[in-house]
Amino acid sequence: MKPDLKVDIGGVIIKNPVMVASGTFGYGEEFDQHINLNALGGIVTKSITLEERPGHPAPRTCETKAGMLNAIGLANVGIHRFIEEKLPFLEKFDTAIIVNVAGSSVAEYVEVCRLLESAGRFDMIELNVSCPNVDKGGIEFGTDPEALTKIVKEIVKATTRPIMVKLSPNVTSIVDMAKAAQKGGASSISLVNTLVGMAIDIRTRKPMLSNGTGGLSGPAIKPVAVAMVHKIFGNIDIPIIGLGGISSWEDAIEFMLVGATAIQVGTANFIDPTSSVKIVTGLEKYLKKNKISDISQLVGQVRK
Amino acid sequence: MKPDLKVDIGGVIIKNPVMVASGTFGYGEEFDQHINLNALGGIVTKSITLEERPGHPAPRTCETKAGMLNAIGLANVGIHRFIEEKLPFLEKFDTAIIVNVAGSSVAEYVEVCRLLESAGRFDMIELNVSCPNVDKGGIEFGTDPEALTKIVKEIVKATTRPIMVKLSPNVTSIVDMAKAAQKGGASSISLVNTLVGMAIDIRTRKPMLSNGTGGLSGPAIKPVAVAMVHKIFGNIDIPIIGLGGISSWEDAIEFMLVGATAIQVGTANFIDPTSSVKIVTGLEKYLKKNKISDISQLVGQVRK
Amino acid sequence: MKKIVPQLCSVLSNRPLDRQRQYFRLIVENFSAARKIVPGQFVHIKITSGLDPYFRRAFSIAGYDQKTGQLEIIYKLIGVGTTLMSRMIKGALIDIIGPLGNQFSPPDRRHKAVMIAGGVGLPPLLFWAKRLIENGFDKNNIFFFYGGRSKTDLLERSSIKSLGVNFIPTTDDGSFGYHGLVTEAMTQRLDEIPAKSSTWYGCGPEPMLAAIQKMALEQGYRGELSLEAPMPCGVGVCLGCIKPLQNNPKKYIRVCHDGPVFAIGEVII
Amino acid sequence: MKKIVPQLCSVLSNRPLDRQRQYFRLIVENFSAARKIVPGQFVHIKITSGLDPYFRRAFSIAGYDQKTGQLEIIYKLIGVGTTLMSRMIKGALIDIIGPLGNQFSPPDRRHKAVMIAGGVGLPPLLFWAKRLIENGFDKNNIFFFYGGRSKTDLLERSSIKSLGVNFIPTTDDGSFGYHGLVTEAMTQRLDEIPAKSSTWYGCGPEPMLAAIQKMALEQGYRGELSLEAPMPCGVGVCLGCIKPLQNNPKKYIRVCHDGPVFAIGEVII
Ligand SMILES: Cc1cc2nc3c(=O)[nH]c(=O)nc-3n(C[C@H](O)[C@H](O)[C@H](O)COP(=O)(O)OP(=O)(O)OC[C@H]3O[C@@H](n4cnc5c(N)ncnc54)[C@H](O)[C@@H]3O)c2cc1C
Ligand SMILES: Cc1cc2nc3c(=O)[nH]c(=O)nc-3n(C[C@H](O)[C@H](O)[C@H](O)COP(=O)(O)OP(=O)(O)OC[C@H]3O[C@@H](n4cnc5c(N)ncnc54)[C@H](O)[C@@H]3O)c2cc1C
Ligand SMILES: Cc1cc2nc3c(=O)[nH]c(=O)nc-3n(C[C@H](O)[C@H](O)[C@H](O)COP(=O)(O)O)c2cc1C
Ligand SMILES: Cc1cc2nc3c(=O)[nH]c(=O)nc-3n(C[C@H](O)[C@H](O)[C@H](O)COP(=O)(O)O)c2cc1C
Ligand code: FES
Ligand code: FES
Repeated sequence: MKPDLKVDIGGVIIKNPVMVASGTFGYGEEFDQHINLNALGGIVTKSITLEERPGHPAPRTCETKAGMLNAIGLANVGIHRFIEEKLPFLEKFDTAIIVNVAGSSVAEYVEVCRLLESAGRFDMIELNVSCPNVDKGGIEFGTDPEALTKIVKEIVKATTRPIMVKLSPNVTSIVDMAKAAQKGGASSISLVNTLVGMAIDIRTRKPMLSNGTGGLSGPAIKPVAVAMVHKIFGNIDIPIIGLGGISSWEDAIEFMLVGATAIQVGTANFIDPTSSVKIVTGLEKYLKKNKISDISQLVGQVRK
Repeated sequence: MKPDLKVDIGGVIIKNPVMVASGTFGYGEEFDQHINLNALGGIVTKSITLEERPGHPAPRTCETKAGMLNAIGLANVGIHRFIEEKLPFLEKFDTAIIVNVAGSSVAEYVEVCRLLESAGRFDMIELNVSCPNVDKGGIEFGTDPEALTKIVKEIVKATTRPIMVKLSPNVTSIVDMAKAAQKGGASSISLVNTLVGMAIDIRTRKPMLSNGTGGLSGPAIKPVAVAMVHKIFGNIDIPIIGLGGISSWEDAIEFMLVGATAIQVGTANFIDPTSSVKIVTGLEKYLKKNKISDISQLVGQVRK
Repeated sequence: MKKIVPQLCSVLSNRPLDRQRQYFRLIVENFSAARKIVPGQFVHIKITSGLDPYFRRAFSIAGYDQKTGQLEIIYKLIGVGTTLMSRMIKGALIDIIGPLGNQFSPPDRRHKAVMIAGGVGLPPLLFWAKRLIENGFDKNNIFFFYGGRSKTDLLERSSIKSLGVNFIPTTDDGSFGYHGLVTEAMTQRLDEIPAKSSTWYGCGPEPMLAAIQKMALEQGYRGELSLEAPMPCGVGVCLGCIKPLQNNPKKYIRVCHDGPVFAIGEVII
Repeated sequence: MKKIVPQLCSVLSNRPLDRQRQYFRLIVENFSAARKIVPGQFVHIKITSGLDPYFRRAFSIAGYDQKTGQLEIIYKLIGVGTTLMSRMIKGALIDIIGPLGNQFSPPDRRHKAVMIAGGVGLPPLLFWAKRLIENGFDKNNIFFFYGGRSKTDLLERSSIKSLGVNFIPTTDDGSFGYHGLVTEAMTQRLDEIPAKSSTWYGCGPEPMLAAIQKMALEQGYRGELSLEAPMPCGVGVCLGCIKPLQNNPKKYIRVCHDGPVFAIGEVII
């Protein structure tokens, strides 16, 4: 019997719980030559803002122990070029398309969502309210529960698509943030975005990133992300999408056991472009081997 | 010319900026057979509470990618046995002794400090207001600025020794916490304690730690710690002691460049018991090679 | 007093002991012991110079030659660390700290010394039996029970045999020696090793050690067991490798520093 | 279309090219190319199966034999990754993804092809010169400038010589060939390679490429330069390996996906 890998993310049924994370998969085009995009549960695009942005100057990435720092600075093609040039490519695939939206003001977020509304086929919006690498916007919404509820409310009004709110781990109480997102009308929560981090080149005495600080991602942060998903689970009624350092199907199961309905693969795409599809295959094998008919049976099943 | 490695930590001059971190060096006894304790700038003891505590049951540590989780749960001999059995050993060495104090209530903290006051020779108190592994106490003081100011004030009254306040990284604004500690009368700030983290054994579906969550430490968290020291520097007038993943003299310099006056070596003691003394030697060589006469000249010297 | 510090030793040989390449013997050169090396102690090994895996790995010392500095361990492939270790070639450098931990205490001269090894728990007991014989202990008074799942899991059979001790191999599947558990084999021969004149020494998987401890306590045997626990530091400071005390389960001892050898009945296994 | 996925290839040989063991040639077997391999492309290598180092490392393809699947790279020891790579022995498995990136564009048949290599920038240009000759390009019209600090930094001198091209080696310390920088040597021979009938191809350290680009733009030469940048992904998605465009410094291109080969004057070096 073929196990059922489908999961329901706030009303959108995706064929398996494996998505690829924003900023680690471009707009999907490049990966077409490395993997079968149809094998994925969902593709989250690089964050889209109203205008095209070049992002920060180089160097804007750096290797760390079991992870990396980035301060790309929301480099993206802008919503107009996205709709014209990028979305048509993505639409062709049999996988959920989640457009990640970012901005420097509530008005910008709303405008991007409004413009998307009449664009082609896509299934969800992921709100990046947690990018640590831009001066204005992003991180405020991601650290203040009231600001978060407010922006989510505004965006819910501007779109018919379900909203997945992506939380920042750089907060004292992740539960408050998750509740605030739910209160605003989020259909699901994804976490974590990157941890604020920094590295210095001691020879030049300069930061390794042009921006000074950046966002830490990769296997190094996995325990932090697992703890946060665990903490939120049971405190909200909407599905949780877990991410942070996931590189294998075992990692994916770890997140599901603590409460994630689905997961996203981020930095691991850089190390092995086939990791996301390997995770899909691994999950399927695991379910078969353990005679689990429906993957949702794993969600939150960690024992005390 | 021999470079000057001495640094001033809120009135206490230590012979070099390398201390060993609480909970990673016991009470110094075991390391006597591995290194020359006199080579260290300072030894921070395992957290001491009023009563002896066994800590959490096993398993209470687990390996992660470039780091580890622990939920030891403040296992310690209690202040009375510490004063009778452990302090006399430490006093003999020509290195600063920093007694790390923890508790479940303001009263417990105060009582431990009061008992210490008339005990033998020691140089500073480090306040552990940030242990993520105990139910009561610790973490509240470490996440609420007002509670932190209050407890520091109470302890300043109970002791003549300078107070180093050890901050938790699990907060939205580390600057607010540092300012709160200074306001309470702290002589210095040390950071970071561990990040809250969790790992699951997918075969047993149980957490890897008996306590569920634990504290993440080691090289994995270094970028987070560096970013926090960098953020605080310039916002307070008291010295910063940086720690989190330091394993080499290069790491130590990285922390000093972003604003640490001194550093602590934690988890690295487990991987190589000689790491702390190797860092002292490495710093000395670096200063000589770069003709820096006084190590304090490095502090905060990162270029933009 | 010489400090016990990590040493970079070069691999002299690192060869599989069985066809399935499940077990290996590693011999390194030029290990200079800051303390006299005695059976029961272990070394803590950093297998790669990088951070993956991050922790050191503990292995019982299987033998040491003071003169040549040759140190020997016998290990089983378990996970990432031992797999990487098995790939080390002659001349490769490996970072070793030791000797760490305590040691077996000698039996009464007139006692029977009963070694009870399971699987890869063999090395410290083989080292111990050899040392006892070197020290003049009568080999006829040494009983060597050694259990494994199958014949291929029983390592160093010829070394044990050549000691001239009473060798009682057992296998779960009956492919070699006594067919059954090592504790079952012991039950059958208890008359040869009376409680009042025998000292037991056990090392092996936890369930086996738990069974031995139970049996010993019930029947009044004394002796020592060498335990394992994940060891972040191996030097007594992280408080990670704990076991609860039998007479006070709220008190913990450290396997690395207070052990790894404990009196039968001392800790809860 | 075949997907470009990581392949575990076994090391056929991995030998130092100089006495100081600074430079190595790695040849792996059974690399199956999902695309035709052309000079200018690179492979992205995961040197250990663990996470330290975490990123892959990029290396120009120095040669490839379609039939045997033998893939060759030439590398210099720089840091942790290349040091670990230099320790790989015959038979070891190494994880390679490629071919990635674009390629050099052929020169006009009547042009002089001017290779300008610095240090370990040699491999793609040597591969390119060989390929041009294979494709019938007149070897007498190939100029091969190759600069290094010292004689020992000039690799594969006999391979270059045996191509029969005009070989102009240079060293900073004068220990071999022209005494001076490669750009200085070029200045002296510009009459042999007139701007209107020459195509330049450069690969080497950034300062050298910057100097070549400046010289070319000033004197009206056209051609291509192969660039380097730290590459987290190598496949065009992380946006980490960027360079600003010369005609719009606020716009960035990706070295891994839009390059590594760029027209002279396209990007700011
Ligand atoms: C005092 C002592 C002596 C030992 N002597 C030997 C010996 O002589 N020969 C031998 O083959 N093995 C011995 N072991 C067990 C050996 O340490 C483990 O098999 C080894 O750590 C497994 O590492 P790995 O990376 O291959 O496995 P992984 O499963 O990948 O290791 C994951 C984690 O679990 C820990 N771990 C896994 N199994 C054990 C275990 N049984 N005991 C302690 N920690 C474990 C590892 O140290 C690591 O932190 C001894 C252990 C101790 C504590
Ligand atoms: C397209 C391309 C082709 C290359 N071809 C070759 C080649 O044929 N032979 C060769 O010897 N080298 C080549 N390099 C450079 C090679 O990638 C680096 O020398 C190597 O990454 C150094 O790794 P390390 O771990 O030894 O050094 P470390 O200094 O420890 O590496 C630290 C970090 O810096 C990055 N880094 C360091 N130097 C470079 C560099 N020059 N370019 C890009 N990233 C760097 C590493 O990838 C890593 O992320 C090429 C680079 C690129 C981008
Ligand atoms: C290079 C890079 C770029 C990223 N860009 C974005 C982005 O544009 N929007 C966003 O919401 N998250 C972005 N992220 C965060 C990831 O989507 C993800 O939340 C984070 O990296 C943690 O997951 P991981 O450890 O699996 O990578 C980026 C991460 C990386 C490494
Ligand atoms: C096993 C273990 C036990 C610890 N116990 C304490 C403690 O008792 N009190 C305390 O303030 N910090 C304790 N810490 C935190 C360390 O002192 C340090 O803040 C943290 O590990 C980060 O530094 P590192 O990455 O260098 O280890 C402990 C850390 C570890 C790994
Ligand atoms: S392993 Fe750290 S105390 Fe035993
Ligand atoms: S290395 Fe990621 S885009 Fe080039």
